[in-house]
Amino acid sequence: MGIQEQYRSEAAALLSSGEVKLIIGFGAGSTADRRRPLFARTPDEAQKFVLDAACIANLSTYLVTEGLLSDGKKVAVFLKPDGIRSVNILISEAQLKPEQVVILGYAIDNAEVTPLEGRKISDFSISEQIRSLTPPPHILQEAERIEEMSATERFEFWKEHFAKCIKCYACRQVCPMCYCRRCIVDVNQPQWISTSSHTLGNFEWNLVRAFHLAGRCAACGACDRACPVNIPLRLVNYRMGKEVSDAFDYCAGENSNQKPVLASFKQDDPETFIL
Amino acid sequence: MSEPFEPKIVAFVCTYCTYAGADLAGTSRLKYAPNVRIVRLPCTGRISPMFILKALQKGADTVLVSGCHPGDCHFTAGNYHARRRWTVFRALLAFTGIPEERIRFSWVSAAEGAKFAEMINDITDETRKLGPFTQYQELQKVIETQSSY
Amino acid sequence: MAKIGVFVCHCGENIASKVDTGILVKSLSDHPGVEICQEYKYFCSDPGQETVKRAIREHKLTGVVVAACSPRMHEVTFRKACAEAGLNPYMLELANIREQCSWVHSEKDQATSKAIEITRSLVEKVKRNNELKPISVPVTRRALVIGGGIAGIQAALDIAGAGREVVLVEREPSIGGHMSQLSETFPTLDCSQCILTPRMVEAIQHPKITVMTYSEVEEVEGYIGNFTAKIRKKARYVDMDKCTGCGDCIQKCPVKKISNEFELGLSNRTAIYTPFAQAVPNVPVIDKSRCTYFKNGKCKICEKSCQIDAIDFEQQESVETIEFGAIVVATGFQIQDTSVYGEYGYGKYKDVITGLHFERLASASGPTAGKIQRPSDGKEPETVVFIQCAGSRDPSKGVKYCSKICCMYTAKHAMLYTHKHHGSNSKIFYMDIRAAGKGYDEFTRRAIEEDGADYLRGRVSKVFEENGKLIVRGVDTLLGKPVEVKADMVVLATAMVPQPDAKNFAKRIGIGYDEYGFYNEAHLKLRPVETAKAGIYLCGACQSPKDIPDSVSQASAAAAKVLGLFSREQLEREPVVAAVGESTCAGCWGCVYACPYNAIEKKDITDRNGNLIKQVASVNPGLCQGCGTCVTFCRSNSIDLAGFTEKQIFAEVMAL
Amino acid sequence: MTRILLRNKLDECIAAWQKAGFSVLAPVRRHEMSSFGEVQKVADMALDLVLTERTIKDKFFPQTEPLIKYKISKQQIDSETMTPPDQKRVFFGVRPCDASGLAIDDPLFGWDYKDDYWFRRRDNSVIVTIACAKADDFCMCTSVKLSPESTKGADVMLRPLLEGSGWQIEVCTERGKALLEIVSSLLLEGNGHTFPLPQVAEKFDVEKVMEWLASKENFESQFWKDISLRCVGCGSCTFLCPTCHCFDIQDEGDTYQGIRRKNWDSCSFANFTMHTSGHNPRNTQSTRWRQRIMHKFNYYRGKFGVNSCSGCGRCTRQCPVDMGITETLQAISNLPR
Repeated sequence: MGIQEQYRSEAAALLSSGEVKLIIGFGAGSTADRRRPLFARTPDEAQKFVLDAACIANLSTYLVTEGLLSDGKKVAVFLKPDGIRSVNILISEAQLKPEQVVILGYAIDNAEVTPLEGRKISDFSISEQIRSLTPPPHILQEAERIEEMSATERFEFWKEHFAKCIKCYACRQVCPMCYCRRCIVDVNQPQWISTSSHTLGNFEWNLVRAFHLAGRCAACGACDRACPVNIPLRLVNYRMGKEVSDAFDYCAGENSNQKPVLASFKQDDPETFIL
Repeated sequence: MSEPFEPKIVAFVCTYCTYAGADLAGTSRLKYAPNVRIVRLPCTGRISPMFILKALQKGADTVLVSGCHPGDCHFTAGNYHARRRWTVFRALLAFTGIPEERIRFSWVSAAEGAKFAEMINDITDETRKLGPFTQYQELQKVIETQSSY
Repeated sequence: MAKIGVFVCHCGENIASKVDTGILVKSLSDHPGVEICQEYKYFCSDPGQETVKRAIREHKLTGVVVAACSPRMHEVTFRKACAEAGLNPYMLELANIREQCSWVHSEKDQATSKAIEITRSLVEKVKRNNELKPISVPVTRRALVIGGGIAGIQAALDIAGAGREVVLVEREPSIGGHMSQLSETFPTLDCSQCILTPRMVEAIQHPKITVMTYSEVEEVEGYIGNFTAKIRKKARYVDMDKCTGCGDCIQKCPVKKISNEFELGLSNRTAIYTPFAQAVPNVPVIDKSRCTYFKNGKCKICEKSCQIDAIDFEQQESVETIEFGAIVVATGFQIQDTSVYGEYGYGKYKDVITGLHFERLASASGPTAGKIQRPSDGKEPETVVFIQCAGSRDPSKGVKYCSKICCMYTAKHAMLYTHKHHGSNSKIFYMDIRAAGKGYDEFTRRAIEEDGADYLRGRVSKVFEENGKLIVRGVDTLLGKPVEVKADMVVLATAMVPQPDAKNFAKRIGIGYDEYGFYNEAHLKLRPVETAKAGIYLCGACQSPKDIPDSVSQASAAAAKVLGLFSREQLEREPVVAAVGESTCAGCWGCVYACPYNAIEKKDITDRNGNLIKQVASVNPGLCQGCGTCVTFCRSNSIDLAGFTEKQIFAEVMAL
Repeated sequence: MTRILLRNKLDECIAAWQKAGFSVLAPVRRHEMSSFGEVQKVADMALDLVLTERTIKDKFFPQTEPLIKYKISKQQIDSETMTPPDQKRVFFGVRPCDASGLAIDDPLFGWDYKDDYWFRRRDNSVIVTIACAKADDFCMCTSVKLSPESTKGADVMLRPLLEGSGWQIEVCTERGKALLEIVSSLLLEGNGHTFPLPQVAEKFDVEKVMEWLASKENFESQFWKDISLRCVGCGSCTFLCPTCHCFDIQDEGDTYQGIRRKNWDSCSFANFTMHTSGHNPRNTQSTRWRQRIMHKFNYYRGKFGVNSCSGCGRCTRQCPVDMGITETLQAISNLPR
């Protein structure tokens, strides 16, 4: 039995036993190479689940849908290690209760899908794995290329990219960590971030989002894929992750009881730049 | 020729240390460059990255953020939190091409009036050399021409 | 619509000489929302304040900006003036155009345009100020005094004398502190024990004072009026209620050769001991590390010798949690370890001692019953050399500061020595004599003129032994010649330093300290006994080196502060506190972690049937100190800080 | 006799148009994004794309547009109205769906008040459409009764020649005719074999959809909840749509001056209908998605007699969760009657 069939039947069993009220997984998309999020509430619907190497989205973002878990019932979700990492962060930020999340874990290695052992979040120890995680070479190379630029060149690089931004907020909406009931960009008293999508307003928005994700990003790449104007958001997020790791030895989502990196400190934190 | 460039420096400081240090520079009648505008906050912990961005938008050529030395925070830990935020925010600004010399951080205690005066002079001189930070301020103008097209 | 009044102060010539106040007034008069803009020579003067008040009433002002000195100077003055004129005192901002403008800039036009910008941006801020009301918090009218030396005892007595409860905590087995080690005291030569012991007894017998000796303050939580302290009572192994202090156990204890800390090793004590004869309480403790029973499980001679069964080997240490409204820190000092001065031979030669040793030798209750004898051979020294500033005022090896008491006690030592041993010879190496204080200079003169103390101005380079004599080699800078003195004993006037654990303790209770570890007062001149943490006060040598009169007066001052606080059941606090916007709070608890005061709690939001909808952060205004760290953390901008709101700061920046 | 524009004459055409005061915009791919941008020569163009990621709507109704500049003083507020420059423009290589989008939006910007910002640009622009030679899985013009060679909104329609050497010209409007006059000497007379049109399957029956939407009982149908479950509520479909036109007016400035701007807004956003009171009449994503569909295929038609969709398929093509108009309308037309 292939992994897809195995997971379909497990999903069906979870639903028919009443253990979970809903399963969030993948279904066939509008074209042959697309997969789309699929919500199953009955064992029959679970037969539509697809699980293959095209299932790359981080479905944990749906777990923070307002009201979804307020009845205390359980929800199962198909997650790759980056999704599990997101769930760890969400639990440590009190947005999820671990007992309400059943994980149907899988990993994709070289277009091969393999199952991950475990159902509860505590079953997955991903700390070592994500600490040793290196981003794909193209991201590393691109980030390196940017670091080597002069400040002016870097500024021009980002100016061109941020100029494209149309403030559709797809990056925010697909991000599991963007669970705020009200985003800072929607605060108009005072209007810290210009509403207008001129380059300045776009700069402000993208900088603030990157800052708000610093030490919280699970590196799932959802924002980057979602961006309809192809801003390389992966690069900023990668750089922020590297910073908290280098400066504070912090790796977001290692486990589900971390203190937020920017709400804690050590007296001997590095401070090379302070006069 | 246009007028010589006078840098605009906006400083966000905590009231217990750096603001008091600036006061001490005053009571000691130390002279320093008149280019700095001080915004007083209770603690460095209160200084949000947003303030820095808005100051840049308003034409600051350099932004200074300053507070109590580690261990000396009136609120015991505000400056430790601030230090982490600055570390991250500074890395972000650097990565997006906002030069590190444009955003300065310092610890200035209530007793360091001389350090404050000296630092303002240094920053003013260095900013004068860097020139105006029009790159950022002009981001608004760019779109005016784009969009009116 | 905002109606802002702007008042430009000349501060005599202080501002007006560098800022063109006429231009400033004209510019601000044209600023949107400014109803009236006036200038005056001294707005802080009575007529000046009257002008402000009149303008508030006549123009129905909604906000006031006084362009004058630092808010740290006159914010309170003008807040009061606003309140008197019927305007909420928090509708005021001070534009600092003196300390941060006129005093620091030389070019008038630059200073003027800076003053205009500073003032305008504060006009924009004040437009967005909110009316704030002081926060009332209840006050627990019980004081904690930490440290049972003379300062702590005095503070406790003064507070208790006014009818308020006090808990006096001392970590040693007896109260008394360093003063109990002294022989006589300058400048009156009162016997130290004679004047201290009655105070000690008064303290332990006072119905309002609970003395907790052999106890340490572990942790302090809370805030002014509402502290909670955890106090660890170490096990004494002697029942304090039963013990009569007869001393039989001490007599019988077989472990007799323990170096006596109180006597600085000049004599020995037993494993069960009281630190000194006049100890208060007069109840011995068992030194667990040295007691044969605790080491080998056998002995218990003390238990057998005690006729009232006061010995209790099973006693456990305990932690008491007590609520207080105020705390007085009187943790005292230590003397510096003089072994850094190898050249003086301390530690190498037995007869090189510290001033404190000398006190013990001179003390009638000391190991020699008041006879000055050499520790090495018990002989009376003929010549004693006193070396002042053996640590103080020495940035290279010792401490930078002056320890303040050494000039006086050295003179006293020379004097006592002459009184006890006629025909003796005391030589004092000094840098200069600092004898400011009532009767102090007269005292040192007496030492020189009547008691023959020989003062040599200069430093000692070396002390070494030769033929049973201590050779003190130094220089007499007045004569400009090297000198060598053959001495029988050398007394070092060592520096006073903070307690070794002073910094850690400060962190635990949340007060500040200087580079040495002496505790920081809120203002050196104007608030010398308050700390920056409201409700915690200082007295004695934990703040800086002090003599007895200074320690005692500071103790009384701290007591007065405590009593002032205790004069009301409710305390009014600055309303600069944070508040959470519950509708947008996502309950991530980042602010809870970030808050240095644990002032943020989790609050349930329920529907009208009591079902939990969500949990949000909620600030306890009694605990919040108003730092604003939580505001900056909050990603959804759901917390704001009164007095420094996001809107206010935004407006301030956007007006620059 | 029709005329032909040869690819190797296009550079000269561009130069001629520029000389006549036009700037020339065409599909370009810059900074990892395709859109319409100014070009100097044919080599700058990306004519092979099925569609640019951004629409030409942006060039008529930009994402943010300054309306008024103002200065605040104590006595008064001085304001100055800002208008776009009267720059003449040629849009070369527009796809029929994008050109149709402009025509669909024209009545909206002109029915009660003629929006100067839109029409000043419209009147100064000449749209040169190129019929599609290829389509992708998301194209759906035929479903909304348009086609890969629709001339709606076009001033000139070009059909690619089979051998790739150029295009056969169809003049659609007087404005188009005038544009070609400028380059008439560069055009050939003749008839070529044009590239066959791509097959774009009809994905739904728009008549059936409109009928279902018009029925009041369907407004509260469970259908809306089910179909919009995975919508994350971003605005990418609306902002990439050639016909979506919602906007918001915002003042941006400091204490002393500022600019009043017209900014894109999206019915997908939770805040779109948020009242000051805190009440939000469309407080779930399903009601927002319903609004989008209803607006396009019911309300707009009721007011202007045309559906507000030109079938470009960008909403699905760019959706981060693979939603879009096609899926919804397909589902509606497949509902059992």
